[in-house]
Amino acid sequence: MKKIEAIIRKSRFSDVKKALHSVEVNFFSYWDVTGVGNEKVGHVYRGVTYSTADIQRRFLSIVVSEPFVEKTINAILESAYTGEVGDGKIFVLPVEEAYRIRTKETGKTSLN
Amino acid sequence: MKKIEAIIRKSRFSDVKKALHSVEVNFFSYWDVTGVGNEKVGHVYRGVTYSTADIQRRFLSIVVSEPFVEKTINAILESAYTGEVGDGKIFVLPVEEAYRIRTKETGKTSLN
Amino acid sequence: MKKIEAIIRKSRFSDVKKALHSVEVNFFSYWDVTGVGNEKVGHVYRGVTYSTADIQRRFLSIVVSEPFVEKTINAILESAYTGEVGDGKIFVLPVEEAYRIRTKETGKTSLN
Amino acid sequence: MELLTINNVWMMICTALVFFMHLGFSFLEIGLTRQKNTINILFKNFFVITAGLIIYCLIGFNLMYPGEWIIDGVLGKIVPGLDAAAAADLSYNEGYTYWTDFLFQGMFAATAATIISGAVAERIKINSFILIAILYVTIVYPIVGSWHWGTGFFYDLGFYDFAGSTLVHSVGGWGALVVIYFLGARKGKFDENGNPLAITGSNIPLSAAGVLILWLGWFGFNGGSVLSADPSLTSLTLVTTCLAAAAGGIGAAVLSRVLYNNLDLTMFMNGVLGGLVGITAGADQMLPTSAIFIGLIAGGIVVLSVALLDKCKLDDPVGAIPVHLFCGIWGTLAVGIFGEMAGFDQFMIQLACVGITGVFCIILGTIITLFVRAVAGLRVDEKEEVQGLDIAEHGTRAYGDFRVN
Amino acid sequence: MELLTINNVWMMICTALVFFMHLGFSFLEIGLTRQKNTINILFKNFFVITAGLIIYCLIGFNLMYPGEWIIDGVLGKIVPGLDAAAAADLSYNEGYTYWTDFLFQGMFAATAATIISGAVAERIKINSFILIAILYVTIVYPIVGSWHWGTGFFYDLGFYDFAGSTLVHSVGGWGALVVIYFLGARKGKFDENGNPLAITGSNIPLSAAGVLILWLGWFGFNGGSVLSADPSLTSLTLVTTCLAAAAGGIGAAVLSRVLYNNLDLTMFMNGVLGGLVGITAGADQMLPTSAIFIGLIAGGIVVLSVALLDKCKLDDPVGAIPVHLFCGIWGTLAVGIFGEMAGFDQFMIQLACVGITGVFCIILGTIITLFVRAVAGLRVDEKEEVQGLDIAEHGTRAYGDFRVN
Amino acid sequence: MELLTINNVWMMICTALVFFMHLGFSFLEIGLTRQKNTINILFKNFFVITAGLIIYCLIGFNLMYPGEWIIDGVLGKIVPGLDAAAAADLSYNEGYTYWTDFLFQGMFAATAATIISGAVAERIKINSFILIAILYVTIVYPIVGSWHWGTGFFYDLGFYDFAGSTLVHSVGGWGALVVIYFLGARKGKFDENGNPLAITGSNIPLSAAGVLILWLGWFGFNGGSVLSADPSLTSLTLVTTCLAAAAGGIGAAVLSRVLYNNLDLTMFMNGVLGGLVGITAGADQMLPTSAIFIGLIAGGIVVLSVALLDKCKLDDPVGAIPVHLFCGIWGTLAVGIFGEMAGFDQFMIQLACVGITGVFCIILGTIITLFVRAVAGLRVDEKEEVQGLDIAEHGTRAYGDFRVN
Ligand SMILES: Nc1ncnc2c1ncn2[C@@H]1O[C@H](COP(=O)(O)OP(=O)(O)O)[C@@H](O)[C@H]1O
Ligand SMILES: Nc1ncnc2c1ncn2[C@@H]1O[C@H](COP(=O)(O)OP(=O)(O)O)[C@@H](O)[C@H]1O
Ligand SMILES: Nc1ncnc2c1ncn2[C@@H]1O[C@H](COP(=O)(O)OP(=O)(O)O)[C@@H](O)[C@H]1O
Repeated sequence: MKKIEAIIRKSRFSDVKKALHSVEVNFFSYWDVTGVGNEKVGHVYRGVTYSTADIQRRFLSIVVSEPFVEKTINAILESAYTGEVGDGKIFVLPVEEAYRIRTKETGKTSLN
Repeated sequence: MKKIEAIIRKSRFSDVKKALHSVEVNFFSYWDVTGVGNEKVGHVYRGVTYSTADIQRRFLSIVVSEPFVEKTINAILESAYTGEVGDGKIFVLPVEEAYRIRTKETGKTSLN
Repeated sequence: MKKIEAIIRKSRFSDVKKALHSVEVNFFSYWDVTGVGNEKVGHVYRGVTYSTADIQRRFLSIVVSEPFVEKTINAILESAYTGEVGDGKIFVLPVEEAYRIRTKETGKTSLN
Repeated sequence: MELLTINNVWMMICTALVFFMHLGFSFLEIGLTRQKNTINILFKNFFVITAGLIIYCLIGFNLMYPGEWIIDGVLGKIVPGLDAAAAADLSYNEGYTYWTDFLFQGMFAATAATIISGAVAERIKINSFILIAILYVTIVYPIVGSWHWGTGFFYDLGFYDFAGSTLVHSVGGWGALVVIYFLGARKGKFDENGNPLAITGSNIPLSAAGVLILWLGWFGFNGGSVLSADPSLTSLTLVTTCLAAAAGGIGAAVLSRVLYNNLDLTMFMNGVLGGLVGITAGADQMLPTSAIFIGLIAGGIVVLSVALLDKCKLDDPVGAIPVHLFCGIWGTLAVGIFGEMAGFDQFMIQLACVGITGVFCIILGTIITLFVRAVAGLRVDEKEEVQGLDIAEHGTRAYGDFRVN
Repeated sequence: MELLTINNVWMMICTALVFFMHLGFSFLEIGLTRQKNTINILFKNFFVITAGLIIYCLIGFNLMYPGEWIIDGVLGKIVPGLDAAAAADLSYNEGYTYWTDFLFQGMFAATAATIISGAVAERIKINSFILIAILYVTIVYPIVGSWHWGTGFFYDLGFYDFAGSTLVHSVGGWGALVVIYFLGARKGKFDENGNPLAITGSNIPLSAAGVLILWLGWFGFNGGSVLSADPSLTSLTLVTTCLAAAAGGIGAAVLSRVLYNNLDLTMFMNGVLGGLVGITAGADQMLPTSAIFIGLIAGGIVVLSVALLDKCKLDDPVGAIPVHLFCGIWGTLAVGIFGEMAGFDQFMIQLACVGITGVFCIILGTIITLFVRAVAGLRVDEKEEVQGLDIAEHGTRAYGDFRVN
Repeated sequence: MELLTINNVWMMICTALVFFMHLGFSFLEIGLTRQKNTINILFKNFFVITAGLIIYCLIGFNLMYPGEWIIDGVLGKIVPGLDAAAAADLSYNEGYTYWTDFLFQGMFAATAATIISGAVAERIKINSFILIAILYVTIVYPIVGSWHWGTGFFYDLGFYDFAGSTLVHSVGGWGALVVIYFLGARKGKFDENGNPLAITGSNIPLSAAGVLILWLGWFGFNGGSVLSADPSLTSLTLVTTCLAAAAGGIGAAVLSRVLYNNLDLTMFMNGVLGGLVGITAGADQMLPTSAIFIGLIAGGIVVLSVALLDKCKLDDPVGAIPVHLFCGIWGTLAVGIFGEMAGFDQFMIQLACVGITGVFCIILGTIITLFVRAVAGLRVDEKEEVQGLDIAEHGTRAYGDFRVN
């Protein structure tokens, strides 16, 4: 099993979600994070103009079994893409075990 | 060392916390996430009834040394359980190293 | 590639950020979490005094390539340090793959 | 002299209360919309209040209360600015001074534009809104107003609209309807199949406060429309106003409980406003019981018309059209059904004038909207809409320290 | 005529201010409770205001100011509805018209129920609350009111309660006490060993605003209780009211600083309210210095009684009982200690009537509560309480866009 | 008698409105600052209102309206407490009773301290602020006030300040300037190179509400300064006040659009306040057009002086100094430029008194600040500042349930 961490634009989230569903990945958790990276945005407040690299992004945590890894990644790569700096990243981490609390079942059947 | 990620119902959090303390796991971090999965909840707003799979959940991140892994998982499996769809998941990931910033100590002694 | 998870005091964040930049780590994501650990803080509300171990902290997630691991960790160890209980922790996890959504490039070049 | 002083004090207080309604509208709107557009909505409201007042000072006031008519009873002659000489003369009116008159009416004027502002929230280009608001307040509102309050042809017809169910609320409501028709719905308000989705408000407590503030403001809106402090008229007006508001809320809450099996606070709130708009046309004509009836029905109208708009794929985030347009029409007609003026003839007159107002507002509203669309476009581009207008148009966030979805 | 007009203007303004207090109560309550129950609390408040007014129109007003008595001086004859004929007669009273009279009193009536609403927040079934509120406002409040303001037997005894420390605030406070006794504390308010825990408010700024709005409302609550615009009486009343409020806040802030070594804003806020309730019984009887004393003591009472309730395992999230019940009693007794009426006999009369009111409210409150518990139950089930009443009973959240704990 | 009653009713209403301004200030301040200091700011405001009123009752009132002078026209004799005997005499003034007089003035007094409270937010030690506020309200404000309103030497010079552009707003503004000079900027307001950084407000909607509430309050602040209900004077005053506010907002919005190419709501808001402060000195002297001019210029002054303060490394989180000091000066001078009193001599008198006030406030302000710094220190330590004053000084959070940055 792998854990796929995707950091995407909040504005792309609904499309990404659709894309994931279309590859039967209907199980994940997400939350908002602040990202620091190449992208910068400008702001103005009371006459002070400033630009910041701290941008609100959405962080998706998706644990999938091997067969799903690739299509999940591709789905995100497609749907989160705009081509402008700041589209975000995807990271893949190993997962050793998984449990479904409701049924106590373990392994990949517990994922969905 | 392992990292235990648990996604649970917010309403079970206080019990889970008690259970963890009872097995001497007094060290963890948690935050709120939105979960997508099997569970659906219904809402009504200004006459529009809709159901959503996006449900607020609590995400626990607990890094423990091997001897603690099993009892930690069991403690969560027990205390987070309601039997209804949406009880959540537990994932186990490998951790290669840990540091306590205050003392610079590393390894499992740094965990608590 | 490694994923460095750092849980630090919110009050140290700006210094940590500076320190990371000074070692060319300009790419990370962070969010706020509640931490449970040794530190306790006292509160008073409407005549009820209570102390809690649930403290707001900042969680940094930084994926770096091997050559960066050590200096990143050191930068955080230095800059997040106050010496008082509650300085926080750093954890290192393995990362198997990384993608930059904008360019589809993978591997360590995708990190920055 | 004493009497003028008393009356004028009452009118000034009512003016202050009507002014305060703008906070009510602002709270209502930002609470029922998403946080990412909050600053944009507030900016629009601040603009409407400030610019509205100045414009009304420069043109509107004289256009609405014409000394002379260009087209008799239909279009007044424009005499810009205020008339300090007339102001000096205290015999101007025994109920208030010239200055009070202007300010009271000026506070009303902005209301019409504010009604539009709520309905078009979260997707309109701010410059386009500003243009529309200015044109509407400068032209449509004072002209329609002149027909009745400026003793124009509505007045001669025997039309009755005590405080503006039609002249203020419907006029604003019609404008809102026209603009959102051309503007289109917010992204995410309807799914592929055109079924309405819920875009929940970001700060219901502020909306609730807005409703109570509006209710308070109505003490002045209706109470001041007596145009004097006459004890029985003013106090009767406040009683009918409050009872209708209360009944409107109850009516909407009960109906939405029945229809949707849900205790819906936002419907309750809109119901209160519906009741207030409903009683506005005849607040001085009704007995308490009639006021309660009018309110109950207004509350029902709100709930049903919210659903109706969804059916028509019209997106009105704050319920401005159910409240101001539909309940405004209802209230105007109710003058022919309940109270001292009730009667078939009166009803027909009310109906006729409601119709004429509708046609006029739709036509001019359409012209204005299409004109603005031509010169400036109406809608922000999708990227800005998704990102939120606060960042896109104002470069900052409304709730800077808070974690938001 | 002029005088009636002036007086009536003042009374209408005071009515508006008392109405506005409902926003104050709403803000106070939602700010001191958790966000997950915000809509539920607002719904309750909206219901109390709207239904309260209609009920008072249908029954309460006549029950409180009886033309005839069933039991002389104790229970008035019920004559439903308002009396338009009486309203027409301007000689009804030189201080106000019949309509103003009704509306002013009607705004008071809802207050008693609102006091209960605060204390039972976050755990009561909404239908049960609605039932309790209706019964309490329809029966208990007007009957007690009739004893004094309806010139019943309190009046004959020589009891003095200027604006309702006992008749409004204590009556509400007693009701609150009874209901929370049967209702029990919120989950998490006391630990296993019964030690109080802190359930911190979710939006202190709104609570603070609520307190200032209530203070403003008290200008009308006390100022209007003069029942005319008499210059010296009204202005003296406002002075004593404001000084007592100020002193109450200072008193509470200082005492909680001393006791808990903490600058506690919520105590400061409750102290202000305590001072206001405390001065209410004798606002027209006191000199500034006495008003300051009364306020200081009221502030102290608030701080101590908040702790007392914790000791008694009674859970009053917003401090309604310390403020309205305890300070209400204090204020009523203070009329016998300070000011023009001070004296042992007066003190005993005040004491007696406070006692009678308490016994009556406890008995009827208990009957009503047990009745409602029998027919509908009092408390939401634990799952709903943990989840929050907004989702459980209203299907939506108060702060939709915000990340919450 | 009737006339006194009317006048007094108006004055009491204005008093209530001025009181309500304190909610406006509170909202404005907590909205433009960070959530971690919210409770601290509210605590300060509550303290200023409550203590301010009590102090003014004990000392200030008599110091400001001296029966006798110690230094003729400069320093009045202190006679503590209020004078119930004088209060009894209704011939005290035909515009209001003694009690009304005290309360109206008392509400003004606290304002000066509140202005300081905004500028020093987020970094001052609360005890030190309390000390400064008490001393400033007890000494500086009433003494300067006595020079003009107490018929002191400003009055003899022919100085004109209708409602306090100088006597209230500038006095507060000067105090604010002095204190922040010694206090220093908030951590993070300026970078290493001294360039200003943006510390964005945490709750702009509350700030916007604050501005509208302050505008409402100004109906009483200026309207009440007529000191009677004179129909033409009061209503003219309200018209000029509202037009100046509107113009101020427009002026600031347009200028910041031009300078920064941004539709800046907070500038719009400050502009409205600037317009209000600007018209305050001559609200009863101006024609509508002059009022609009004065407002427009005030709006421009706000935008420019916000930038100026940044240049000077002075940190004024809420824009108190641009609004109250600079626009206060502008408004005072404007009396010599526009309106009935316009003229070179008048202008020089206005200028002179502005200067004298400035010198006096700076000197006493410095003495007070340095004294307080010596005995208690001014600034919280860095750790507390970073953590936020709510936790550090009050042990709790303002928005307990919310996730914050
Ligand atoms: N090494 C990293 N570790 C964690 N998060 C990262 C890392 N690099 C980028 N991110 C996240 O991805 C977001 C987008 O990256 P950015 O460099 O701005 O654009 P791009 O990926 O197009 O170069 C950043 O805001 C940050 O949240
Ligand atoms: N594969 C996954 N990766 C990450 N989070 C998951 C995954 N599967 C489930 N979750 C989280 O667990 C929560 C509960 O899962 P759900 O399917 O709703 O109920 P159950 O686990 O009882 O089948 C989801 O809301 C989601 O937050
Ligand atoms: N084993 C752990 N897993 C996850 N987070 C931890 C763990 N131990 C500590 N933390 C985080 O680190 C923070 C600081 O730890 P704490 O024990 O309070 O201080 P110290 O690290 O100085 O002993 C905690 O609040 C918690 O957020």
